Amino acid sequence: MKKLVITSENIKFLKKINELADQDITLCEQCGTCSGSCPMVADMDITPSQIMRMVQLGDLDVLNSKAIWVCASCYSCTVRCPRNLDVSKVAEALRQVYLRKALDYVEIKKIPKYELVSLPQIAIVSACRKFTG
Amino acid sequence: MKIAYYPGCTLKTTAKNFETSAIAIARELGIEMVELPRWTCCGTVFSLTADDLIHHVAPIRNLIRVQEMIENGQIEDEKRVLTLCSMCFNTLKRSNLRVKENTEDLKKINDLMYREKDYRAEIEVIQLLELLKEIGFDKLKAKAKNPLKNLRVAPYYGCMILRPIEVGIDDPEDPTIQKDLLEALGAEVIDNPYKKVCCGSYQTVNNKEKVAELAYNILGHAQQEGAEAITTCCPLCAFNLDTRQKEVLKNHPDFQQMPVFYITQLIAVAFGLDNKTFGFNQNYVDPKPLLKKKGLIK
Amino acid sequence: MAEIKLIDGYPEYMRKLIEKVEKTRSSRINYTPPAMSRQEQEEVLKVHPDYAPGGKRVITIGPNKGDIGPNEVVDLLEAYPLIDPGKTDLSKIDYETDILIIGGGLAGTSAALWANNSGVPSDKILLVNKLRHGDANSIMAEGGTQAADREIDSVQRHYLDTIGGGHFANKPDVVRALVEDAPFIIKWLIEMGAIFDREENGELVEKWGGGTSIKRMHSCRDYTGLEELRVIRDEFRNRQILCLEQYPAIELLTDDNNKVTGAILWNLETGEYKIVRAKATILATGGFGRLHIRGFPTTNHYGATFDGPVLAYRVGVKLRDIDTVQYHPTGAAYPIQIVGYLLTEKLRSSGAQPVNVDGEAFVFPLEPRDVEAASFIRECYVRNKGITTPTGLRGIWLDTPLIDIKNGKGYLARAFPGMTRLYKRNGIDMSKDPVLVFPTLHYQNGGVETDPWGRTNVEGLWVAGEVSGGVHGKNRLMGNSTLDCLVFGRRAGINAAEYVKTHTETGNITLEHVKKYIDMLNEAGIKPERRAPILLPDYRGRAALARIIDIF
Amino acid sequence: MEEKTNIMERIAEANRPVTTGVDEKDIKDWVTIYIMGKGYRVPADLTILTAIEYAGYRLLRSVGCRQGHCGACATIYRRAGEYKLQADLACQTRVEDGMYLVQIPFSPAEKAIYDITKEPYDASVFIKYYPEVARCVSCNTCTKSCPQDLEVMDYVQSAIRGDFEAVADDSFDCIQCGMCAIRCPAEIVQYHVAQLGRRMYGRYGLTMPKHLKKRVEEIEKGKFKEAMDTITSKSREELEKMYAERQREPD
Repeated sequence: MKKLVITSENIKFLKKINELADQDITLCEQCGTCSGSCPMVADMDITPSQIMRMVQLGDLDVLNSKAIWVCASCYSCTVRCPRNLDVSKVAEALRQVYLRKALDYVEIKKIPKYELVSLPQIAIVSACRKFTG
Repeated sequence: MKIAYYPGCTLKTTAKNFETSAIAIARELGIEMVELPRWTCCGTVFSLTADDLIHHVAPIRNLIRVQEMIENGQIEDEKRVLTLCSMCFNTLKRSNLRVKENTEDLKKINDLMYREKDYRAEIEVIQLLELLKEIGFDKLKAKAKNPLKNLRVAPYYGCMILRPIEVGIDDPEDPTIQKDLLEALGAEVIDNPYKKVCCGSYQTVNNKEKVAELAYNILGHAQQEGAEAITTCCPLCAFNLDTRQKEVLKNHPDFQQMPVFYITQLIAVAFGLDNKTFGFNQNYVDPKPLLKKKGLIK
Repeated sequence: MAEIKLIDGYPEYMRKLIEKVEKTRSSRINYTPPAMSRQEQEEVLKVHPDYAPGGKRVITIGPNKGDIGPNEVVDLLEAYPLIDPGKTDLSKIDYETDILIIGGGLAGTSAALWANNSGVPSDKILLVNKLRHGDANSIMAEGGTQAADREIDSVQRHYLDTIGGGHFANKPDVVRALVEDAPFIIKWLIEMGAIFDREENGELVEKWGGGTSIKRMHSCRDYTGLEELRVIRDEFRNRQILCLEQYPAIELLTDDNNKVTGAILWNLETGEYKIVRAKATILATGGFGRLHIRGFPTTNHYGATFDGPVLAYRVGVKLRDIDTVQYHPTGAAYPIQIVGYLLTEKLRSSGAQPVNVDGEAFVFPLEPRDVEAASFIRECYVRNKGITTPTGLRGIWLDTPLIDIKNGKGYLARAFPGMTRLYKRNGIDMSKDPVLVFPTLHYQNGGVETDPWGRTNVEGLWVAGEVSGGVHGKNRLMGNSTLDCLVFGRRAGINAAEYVKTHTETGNITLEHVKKYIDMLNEAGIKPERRAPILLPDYRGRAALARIIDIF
Repeated sequence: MEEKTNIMERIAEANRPVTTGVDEKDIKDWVTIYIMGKGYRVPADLTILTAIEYAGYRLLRSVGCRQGHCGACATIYRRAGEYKLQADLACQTRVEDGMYLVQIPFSPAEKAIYDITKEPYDASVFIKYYPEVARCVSCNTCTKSCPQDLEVMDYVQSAIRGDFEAVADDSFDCIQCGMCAIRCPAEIVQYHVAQLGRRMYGRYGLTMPKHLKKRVEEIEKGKFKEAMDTITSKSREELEKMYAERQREPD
């Protein structure tokens, strides 16, 4: 396990995510309900509660996690959090930090044309919203 | 009664059968769905970050269209807009709630859209199931000339009509609205423990294998409980559960394909409406053999 | 910032004059002045700028020595080249191609497509443009494209209308090609996805054109040229044919047998020249409106400066019918910022009437263009029944409100969105008020002589479109210009493609013809004060020009 | 004879400001505009384009047909005292006092490559070639920046849902100046999307007119060959006679 020294940068990052997600993430007590409710957790490198923990610590490494992109914003965690926190908003805030650098997580132009024509608009539009900057 | 109707993009293409069947059953119930003029894509997903207003412009712009329809006397229901698609419903309703609760946001959005009339935040967004419940499932039962006898159906709710709580139309942990409706129509309703587990949504674009796996769980559990078909009211759930059965079959060769209905398609069958209103040709897994077997269609 | 007070776009005194038009309007709805007889036509043509004395002179050198042409045209034929042939390095070839096409309007673009259709690979065709691809008079064509496709119409009827409109001076073989290919061209455009105006039943809308005996005009709102060009340019880009922009050709190249073997291009922005060697060269450079012949304003594109014939003349091609110029009768005459703007003939074929200062309909609205234009000039400057603008221009009214009266409210805005938009920007609602018009320089009737396949008398050189002469005789009909471009662009493309299949050797490149031409100029005693092609007109303010120091 | 020469001279003189450039002595009203930040005093009734020329610029880009058809002269500007950024065609817009402007000479954009003859007439074609249309946020910036006053956002929305007719109709007057694409926050190239839509609609959405098809076949089969052989061999006199006698179709 790596040693974490909390710096002003970490605090700034926590503050930023708190603001973007409109949450007080420090309220999370790491009960794990979100991770238990998440239908995508099996595909995540870190669990939703780990995401919350990393943000609490202002750990910027959370931005490199696959988990924030696997989240499908299904709000299963949202309705169950005993602290009334919205983990889906935290995940979105983290995605936005990345996308707002004008980066794309999914390059839609590189999706093969036969795939594009087979998908309903609703899928493409939401993927654009969630994965392109 | 005339009510403003927001279709959403997919209902004009791959989910046209959802729209056609919904319009037909609504007409049967005395409701005329009047499509919004110049509606735009709602964005499909509600923007979750606090500072991001631009993505609420589309939902609000559509609600301004509803406001205009009311002003022009085009509709009789003077405060609501009807949606079918769960995602449109969720996005429109949440954006609406946000500007209702936050006048500062509303003002900023109105400023940004200076070429539109200001939105007054008086409209309400509803989903078709809510409207049907309001009309009364007993009324639907009375219309069901062709009850769905012996049809074992497992309703699938997905996420967007249940969560988060402030937009949900039913109990997020144990929804029954589809069950009540289908029972009224004479179907044998099967409870599926996966009825409110996410289908993977837009991950279908970049991670279709995962979505196929989720679909396999949802469909498989329904089958285990004895279901012969699934109902939904979301074109993306429908795509993931229906069309992705192709991928499911690839990974699980002994998987038995099963039809996925828009709830409105089954209502139209129960009402004994014209075949043309069903739009079964757009379903990936053909539901006709099942319905024929049950004597529900010819 | 004092400005004249305008009421709905017009100053008060013009408003008063409009009242006279309004007063007589109801009596004119069902009245059209009769068409002129031959004699009457000949009489009025005396005030046409082509026939009024003083505008032309004899060409003293080259293949057309002894012919006459407008002064502005002869000036450019009798001008020295931009390059010094002795000092131009031809040793490095920048582009080696099968077919070089100079000019990317309808003619050049369709030539490229049909050369490609005929088997020339897309990387063996090079289309060069002086400005952007599509910067051309083609894109401005509003009214339509003629084609005798109706059951009751025939190609020979189209032929007769064209020859008559051209005062029987047209070259018969090329007119035949024009009219016989016309329906095919419309069909091809539709297959490419062009959207022509349709009737309710899906059939094509067919409208009148001036000088035609039957309705055969096919339009795309009032953006016909734009739509046609957009479509074939998109197709061109899909084929990934090579294309250079902002690269005018400034001289052709020839081999030892005076066969055209390419061209010298000039990067408009950096000033660097480039050498293209080609087995076949198609000239599609358009017309000469920006020469402002006889001081007339023009409907033409910024780049319509007669470059093509200037270059071609130096290699020895023959020009024809260069003495006549088409003035479109209805150019905008007010307000000043849109003077010269084309108001399509389709306005008149849809019911708008020319009316003088007293509110009288004084001429049949659909005379051939030269006759119609001359009658406007006569009304303004001989009979003094024109309307004078605040800046001193004269014009006559075009009573556009009649269009909605005759075709139903809203028709004008739907059928003429471009023009409606233009006037709206200037505060004028042309469905409510008439607009002021005066003839404007519109089209180069003549040009490089060609056969039905676009071939010139010089081997290796084809022409297509406005740069060519013969098909329109002395006067072009509406709807025959876009057609000309598409028919002969296609034919030149096909023919050049066939040529390069059998002529696989590439010739050497020289500027011998330019040297000889300079000798001819010297012999004729022409002083080296004029240089051509001019490439672009110069509208810089005189005050600024007077103080320019050329340092870079 | 002299009178007729005189008429031509009078016409040329009256048109001089539009054919050879504006002379100071013709001008009564003046305004100041800022071209890329530099102030110039120019005649008040010029367009942006002619004012730039008046100021001494010789235009090699951002100029084309000069009549609003080609889209070369897209210009963005702010009026004095306004925060809104305007977009217009330089050739179609009058100068205003205090205007700050710059021309946009080029719109960098990638056009999709397709073969229209092989493309199925399917709503998904827009997303197939321009998936970025799905990024539209309905902000309407494109519509606000369209010098042709088109409902650009509406046709982009129609493209998302594959409504060919609406795309074709709403975009028909597009001159492809690129202003929409330059300003779009979703980075869509609206005018290319529209071009695809119009061509698809023109080819597949409309029917091939029957009489046109028939006429092309007739010509190919030589139906008019004889008539054309005859008429093309006529003398000028014969043609003149035929022309004078030709019947005009009733209105």
